[in-house]
Amino acid sequence: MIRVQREDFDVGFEIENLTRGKTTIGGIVTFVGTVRDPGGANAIMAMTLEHYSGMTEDELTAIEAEANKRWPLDASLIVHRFGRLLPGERIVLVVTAAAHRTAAFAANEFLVDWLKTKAPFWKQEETPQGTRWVEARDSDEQAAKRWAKG
Amino acid sequence: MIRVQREDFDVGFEIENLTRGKTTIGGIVTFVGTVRDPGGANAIMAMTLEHYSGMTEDELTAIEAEANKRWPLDASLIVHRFGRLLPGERIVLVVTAAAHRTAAFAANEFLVDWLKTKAPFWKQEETPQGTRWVEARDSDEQAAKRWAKG
Amino acid sequence: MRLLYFAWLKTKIGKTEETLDLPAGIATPAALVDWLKTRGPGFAEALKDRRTLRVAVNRRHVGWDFALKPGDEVALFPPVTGG
Amino acid sequence: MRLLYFAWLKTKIGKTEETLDLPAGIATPAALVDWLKTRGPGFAEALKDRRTLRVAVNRRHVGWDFALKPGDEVALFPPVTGG
Repeated sequence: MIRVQREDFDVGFEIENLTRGKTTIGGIVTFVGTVRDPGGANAIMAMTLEHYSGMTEDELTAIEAEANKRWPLDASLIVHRFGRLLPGERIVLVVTAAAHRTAAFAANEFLVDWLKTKAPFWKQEETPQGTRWVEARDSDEQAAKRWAKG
Repeated sequence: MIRVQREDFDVGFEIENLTRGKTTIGGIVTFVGTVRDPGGANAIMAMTLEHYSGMTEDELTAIEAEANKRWPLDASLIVHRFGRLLPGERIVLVVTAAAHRTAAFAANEFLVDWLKTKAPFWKQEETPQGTRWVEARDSDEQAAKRWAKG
Repeated sequence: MRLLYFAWLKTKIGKTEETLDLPAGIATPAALVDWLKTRGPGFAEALKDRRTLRVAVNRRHVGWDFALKPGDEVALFPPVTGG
Repeated sequence: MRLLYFAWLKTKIGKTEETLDLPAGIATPAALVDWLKTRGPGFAEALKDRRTLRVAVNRRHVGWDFALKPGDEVALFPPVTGG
């Protein structure tokens, strides 16, 4: 299941709603990405997430299907927010549930690495020096590459 | 923070309580272990977790400190239940929060692997054929060994 | 065709989207970008280095040599920074 | 010393814990297990294969050659299966 929305999400509710009654699940892994304020010279006051409506949903649906093809998941969920967010606010939720924890962990990291490098979202930060668009990080590209099939 | 308790826990509340107001956090990884009913010939009706009260708390405290030494975590939490649990019920919660997701993921997997092989808990399953103590799995031992320092 | 611009491309070019006919002889996103650069200083500035850009056609990531068709939705944007 | 038994050891031995004086000449968990085995068929059955057992002294995992002291809390149990 995937959702792209402006509103916040309730982590406990989403996990419960996704996994309730599924007694074949042994491990549930959850990732929550939040707006980080590095402080000091890199301080930010807010962040605005722009996205490519339509493409975002297509891409999230495709990558969730790919994760379910690669690992035996009992349930999965991606929720990604857009709009203006303050430090500490939740940006993204990824939940993966499987009989065994190794599949749930691997699929979750795969999805998060993918979101950082492929999902059509762009972050603009508000800083004391003005607003700036966040540049893609090479470490995210490297993290995503480890999932490439040989 | 660690807790050993008979009662269930509220995943959303625990994450919120642990991370609220900490704007240096960028990623929060959560693992929830649940009672799995494999069904068929391996069906279980319930599971009882016995633990070594006192030692359990000491060990969880020590391993949480070790994880915080190995990775730059902003917050961490382990909650482990004991007593009789039904399929689908939550057993254990591990939350790790860090500026960057890689540390949060690695520390979380380290803690979960460790819990499976070192935390003094023993599972007894109720099956249609009677009760049986769960045997330690070699795959858990192998998973834990990858964190051994050279 | 429909053209979409995101993030700092949008700011530099001064618009979010536009609809225009695919000019004769333009068969790939690479050729399209070269043609767009001739449309004004904002375009020239935003599109000057293709290595800082990505392109999607009909909402799918594609390469610069992808075969364009009339009516395609073409989006230009910087490398994504989501998650 | 205080002795604790967990999981199937508890069932086979028929008790959860007991308090006794460390017998003369018993200096390690290995020697303690050998001595306990002579105390009855339940002990002999539960402790017959040390490879299926683990030991903690004063709530810390230790090896079979750990040096015991009077007053120690010694726990015997199968490999753990938590998480």
